[in-house]
Amino acid sequence: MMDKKYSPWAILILVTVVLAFVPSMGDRYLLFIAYFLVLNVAFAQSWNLVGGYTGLISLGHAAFFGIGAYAAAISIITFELPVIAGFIIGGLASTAFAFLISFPTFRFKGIYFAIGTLVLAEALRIWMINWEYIGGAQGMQFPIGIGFRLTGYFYIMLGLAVGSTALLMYILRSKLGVGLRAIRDNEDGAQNLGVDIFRTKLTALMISAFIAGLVGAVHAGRLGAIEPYSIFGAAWTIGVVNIVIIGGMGTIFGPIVGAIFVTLLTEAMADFSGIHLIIEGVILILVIRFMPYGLWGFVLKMLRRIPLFGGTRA
Amino acid sequence: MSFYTVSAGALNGLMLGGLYACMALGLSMVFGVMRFVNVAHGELLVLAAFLSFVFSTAFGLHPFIVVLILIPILFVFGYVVQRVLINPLMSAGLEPSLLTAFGLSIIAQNLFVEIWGGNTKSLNNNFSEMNVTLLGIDVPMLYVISFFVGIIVTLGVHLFITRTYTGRAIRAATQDAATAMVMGINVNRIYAITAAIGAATAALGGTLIGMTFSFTPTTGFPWLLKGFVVVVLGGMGNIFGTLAGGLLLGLSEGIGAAFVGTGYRDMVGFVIFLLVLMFRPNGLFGLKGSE
Amino acid sequence: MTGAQSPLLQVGQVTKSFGALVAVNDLTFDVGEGEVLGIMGPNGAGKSTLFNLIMGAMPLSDGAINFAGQKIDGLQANQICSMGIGRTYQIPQPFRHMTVVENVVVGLLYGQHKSAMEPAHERALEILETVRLADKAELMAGQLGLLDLKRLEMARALSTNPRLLLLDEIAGGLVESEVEELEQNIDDLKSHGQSMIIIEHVIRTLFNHSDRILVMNFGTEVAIDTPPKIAENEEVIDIYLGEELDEKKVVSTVQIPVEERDTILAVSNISAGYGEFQALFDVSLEIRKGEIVALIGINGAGKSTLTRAVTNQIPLTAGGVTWQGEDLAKYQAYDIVDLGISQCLEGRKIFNHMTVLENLEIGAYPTHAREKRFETLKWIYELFPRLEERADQLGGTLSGGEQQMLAIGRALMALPELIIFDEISLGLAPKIIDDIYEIIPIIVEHGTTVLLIEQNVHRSLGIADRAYILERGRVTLTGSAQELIENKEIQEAYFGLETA
Amino acid sequence: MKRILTIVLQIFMITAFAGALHAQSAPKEVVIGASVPKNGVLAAFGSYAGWGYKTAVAETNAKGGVMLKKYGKRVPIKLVVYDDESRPELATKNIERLVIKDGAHALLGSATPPLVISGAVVAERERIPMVAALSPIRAFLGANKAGWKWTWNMFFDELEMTQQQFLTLNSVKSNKKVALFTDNGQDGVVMGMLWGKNAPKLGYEIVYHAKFPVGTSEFGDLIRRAKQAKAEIIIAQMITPDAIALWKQMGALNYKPKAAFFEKGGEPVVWAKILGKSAEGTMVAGYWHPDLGYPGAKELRARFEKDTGELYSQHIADAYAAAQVLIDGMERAGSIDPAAINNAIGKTDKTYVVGPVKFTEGKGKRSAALPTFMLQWQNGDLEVVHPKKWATKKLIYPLP
Repeated sequence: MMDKKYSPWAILILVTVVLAFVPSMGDRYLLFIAYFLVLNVAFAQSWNLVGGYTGLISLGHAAFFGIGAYAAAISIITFELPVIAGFIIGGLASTAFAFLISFPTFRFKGIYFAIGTLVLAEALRIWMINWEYIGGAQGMQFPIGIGFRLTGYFYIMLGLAVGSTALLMYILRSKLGVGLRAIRDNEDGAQNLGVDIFRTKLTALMISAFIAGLVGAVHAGRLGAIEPYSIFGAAWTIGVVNIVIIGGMGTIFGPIVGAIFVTLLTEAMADFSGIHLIIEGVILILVIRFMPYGLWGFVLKMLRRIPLFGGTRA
Repeated sequence: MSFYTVSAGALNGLMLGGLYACMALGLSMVFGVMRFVNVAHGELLVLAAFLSFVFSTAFGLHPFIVVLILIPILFVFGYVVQRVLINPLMSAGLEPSLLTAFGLSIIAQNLFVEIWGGNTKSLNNNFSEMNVTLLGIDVPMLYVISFFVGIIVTLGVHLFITRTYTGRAIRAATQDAATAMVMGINVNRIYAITAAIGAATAALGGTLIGMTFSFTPTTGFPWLLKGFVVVVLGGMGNIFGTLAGGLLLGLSEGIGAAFVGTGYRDMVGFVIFLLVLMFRPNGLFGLKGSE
Repeated sequence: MTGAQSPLLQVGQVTKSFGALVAVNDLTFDVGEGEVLGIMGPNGAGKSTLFNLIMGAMPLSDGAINFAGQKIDGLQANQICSMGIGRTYQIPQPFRHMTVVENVVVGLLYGQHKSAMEPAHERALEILETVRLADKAELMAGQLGLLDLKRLEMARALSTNPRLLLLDEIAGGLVESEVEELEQNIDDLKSHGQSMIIIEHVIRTLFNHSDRILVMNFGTEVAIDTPPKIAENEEVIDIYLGEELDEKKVVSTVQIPVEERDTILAVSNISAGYGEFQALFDVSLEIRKGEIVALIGINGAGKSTLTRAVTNQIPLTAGGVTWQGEDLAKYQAYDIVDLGISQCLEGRKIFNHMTVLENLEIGAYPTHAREKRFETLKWIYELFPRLEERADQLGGTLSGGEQQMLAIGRALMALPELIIFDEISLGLAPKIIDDIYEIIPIIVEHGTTVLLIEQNVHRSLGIADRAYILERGRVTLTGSAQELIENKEIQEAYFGLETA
Repeated sequence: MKRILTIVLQIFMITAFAGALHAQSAPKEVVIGASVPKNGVLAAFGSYAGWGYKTAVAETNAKGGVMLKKYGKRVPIKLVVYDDESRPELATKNIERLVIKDGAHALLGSATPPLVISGAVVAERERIPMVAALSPIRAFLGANKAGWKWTWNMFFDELEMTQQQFLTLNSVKSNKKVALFTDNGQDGVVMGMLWGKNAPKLGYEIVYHAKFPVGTSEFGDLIRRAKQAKAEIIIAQMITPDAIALWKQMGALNYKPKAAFFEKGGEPVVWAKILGKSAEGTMVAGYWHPDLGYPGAKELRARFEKDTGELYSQHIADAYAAAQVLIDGMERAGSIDPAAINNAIGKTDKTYVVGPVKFTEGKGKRSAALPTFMLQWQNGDLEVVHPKKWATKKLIYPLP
């Protein structure tokens, strides 16, 4: 029993070590893909915390990402703060935004939360497009040469991916994690056992927003030029929902599996933009219908048939 | 800002509201009847616009004639999609059907690109630059047409669900699916018919959008959001509520644009949306699940 | 033990109404420290609503609730939990995707005494030990069977370390030996001085463990007293058995001897249930053309499950049902009414947002009925002139009695050969029940066979030709109405007590 | 002595040759990468740019490839194009992928400032030369205050371009009242400002200036205000879908200006196709016309129309020329060394199909302004109507 308890950490450490060697392999294309992989993992874990573990289907996650990106850009470009400080401000700004929107959105029960966040993200995007101070539709450009090289961004993003995965694993074993999963499974039941629904949901949303904000901030630095149409675009939300659901919502390694799958598919299909999204959409629908815990859940289910791997969902 | 700009904005908005109602009706119906949040409704509208484009170009027909061919096509399409993809998920809670629709929307958008390319399209018609003067205010002919189409479609759907057996079965299934089943109603079939009617109204909505504005494979999303605003304003599943919601949204956008500027025009609707969801979650009009 | 000096819980003139429906009406009672209060009453009496009100799941319409001297109405459930009230749900509400032990840990971490993770885990295992669930601690709660889920409900409620425990039908749906096991748990808790409020349909459990019993009907208090006094209370017995009738008000309509009639519905050895929970065990019954058959049992005996099983709304796990010689298995639930079996559902299930006329017309949904709907409608209006007066009114605005008439009328619109009346007297005033029961013979004369599902023993036996008694999912008695009326075992089946 | 010299020379030559063989053997192919919008709102531009690039490369390859002196032979060019779906963030990703995965030796830009700039940022970072077309010069320069080092831009200068509208109308009588409609994209902001400056200098009055976000579809309020301000001239800078909506709604709201300029939006053939008759007489500033007499211009148009069956666009020429400038730069550099190519591009001075191209010197001014003139939609085709020396047809004024 003890082994099982620690095996997720073992997997995580193993994956981290393997990824950490990617830059030294000298293949920049591999590094390029690996960067998007770890970006997707970190962003997906952010969504997984609310969507998978708290039962809050957020269709506005692009907003957290975008706020992080813009807050970092403003800090670094306008206020000339150090790059790392800008990234952290990005994460914090996104957290603050999560706090602000929690009051209206948590009033929306169930499915309304999904619609509410969808509309909220779009409203924010329109706001950003119109806001001249941050460049309106023109967006903002980082001074060339500021920031890191690809390897640097890769390690930062790897840190975020591993950090967010580890954070989720830690949270799940903590009081907060127990409360979150209880809310996901049965909100009234959880409340009757003393769980403060609002506060617990808020904590989860703020942590999720912090991760998403950081990811957005770092990616903004790497992009070098940002503008609201794509940074706040629904494409980010579509991507993250695809990744988590295909990989396995509410599992620790599902988002990683999903990120690998989606990143590689996207890259393999780079010559045929659009087609990969059609394939993803089809797989998404099939997974929802036939594999409620995604590819990872399916793998676990298969493994469980082998006595050696008996036990519970990670 | 003059009285004229505000009142002209209001009248134009009100007329355009008919289009909003028409395009949101299907969204409202499927949610009201089976609690299915069809996030692919925007793509349904765009599909209608594209098909309309194809038929009107191929046969040289006016979009208003094409729509008569389109309605049965989309009716069948809606029926089949609901039956095959959505119905099997109805018992699994609200999320699986929502996420499946999400998947459908991704597939549809990209299929449109593959089939029709990414270029802007618009439905050519002799009305698009015509104009009507109402109360001394110029209103585009298409807005006026939209207004009446919105009202006629709403009345038509209302008559259908109140006067026909199938319509009543839809209302019965809306209120209590289990009891409806005991009455001999095949609820799955009723759900599919509802989706089919929703899709048929989208045929009209999409054609109007294509004629009045332009469209690309990705224009579905903003229309979906507008649809949500209309539906939440009017109360999910409330047919007349949807009409009222559409008109109200058009009106407030028209007035709002005059005050806060065209850039924030869409924000007006979203702000109303959030306020209504917070304080009147069942919409401004009527009862939950009525009609 | 009345807890006069400092009652733990004070419910003062509490009223809760949902629109026109008053679910809890001006209810006042106390629960003392260490006391066990039992609550009984027929379905819809407002028992679970009362728990919801205490737990803050919904606001009160009027009155006040105090706990340990503090006002708790208006607080949120988690705050009430932190003050020391724990509850179980009638239908278990486990966290399905969490392990059994994690389910219990929730209450330990968040409940009254917020504990740390490690001790919480240990304490959870101890609690699971007390409810005999320790061996399944690492299973997912979603994998548990009903008994284990009930145990888990109990363990979870205990995990918050409550000063007052609310148990909602903890024994409902369980078999004899299982009930005994849970009773053992209640005994243990009681001996430790745990204050409790118990809602229970297994009345024996209630009588054995409660210091006092509150009997409710229509949301109002009928009596509050010690168990022996309750057992003797005429009003209580009336609620459960129905008023003792002076004579059979209606003479049986059977002219041809029963044996010579054709069997139209034959239920043979069926079992059915919901997931892990088996509600029916090897039930057989048959209905012959032109009969009135009563199926009698208390709440939770499996009556409605039987209806659902017969009409294909839930799958059978064993046995089969034939209708006029044809196996029903190949039909869908919505085909049943087409075949000629119409149901008048428990709780009336009127379409509230449709008019009376629309409700009736939807009843005539099957094609053959639709063609004749105008004739049928005329007949229904003759039976219930009130419905004609209200034809354009919305179903939801009718009174309870009118709604019941509408439900019956709606079922008749389908021109059924067999009509199933499920608890048509439930929640209605006696005068109205009389009115409704007068209709039944007319329906039979019209050529429709009737299956009458009832809690109300005297009423149903007064009209039926034959009856089946259903007890915990099994048919325990059957015979002609006359035989059963004289059989005192029925009362026992109801109260599980030796009757005086 | 002679012997020693010969030996030294031999050793030198051998090492040089070996070195060349070892490190500098001629590459099998030269990779040029481009990201263009094949989908999304800018798809129209993407199709022209893509065609222009492809055609220029195909012509070079038909000759055996680009002549690299260093290896003394022609090396075929491999053009790799990715779709950025009109999303700047994908343009960035595409350019990165081109450099990293496909090993692009040089790059060609996308279309419109947001997409070009997003890609150029990567080119700068990766130190790979890029020639960009279809991005107005001032918006492009404004995006990088520090100055571009690796990116070269050849397109029109907004300052000159924003005078053409007024200059064109100087030949006719109007009330000189102008309503501006500019979106909040880079072009819109820059050109909106320039029109504001140029109008009074040239004797015009901006009576109303509508600003709105890219993607706006309902313009009623703005139109009513322009009409109330009695503007007879409208000048708009917006993307095609928005422009179509605006022009249709002007018609539907009974607002008939006497002259209408739709910069950017009114240029692609979709404009004329969708609007049909009502496109007649609308104007858009241009920088290329097949009838201006530059070498190969007429042929290019014919070739495009034969290839695609669609009406040409001026952008095919700009993209085509941009690719030629890049290829010529490579030939002059004689190698695939990025710095050498970058240097050589800077020395471009030649007349291409778009006219003479010479990049301005100085920090950050790596751009070549193409002369502009006014085009007008007449009978489904674009005709030059101003200045007189280039005019192919007479100006239609007022609008029919």
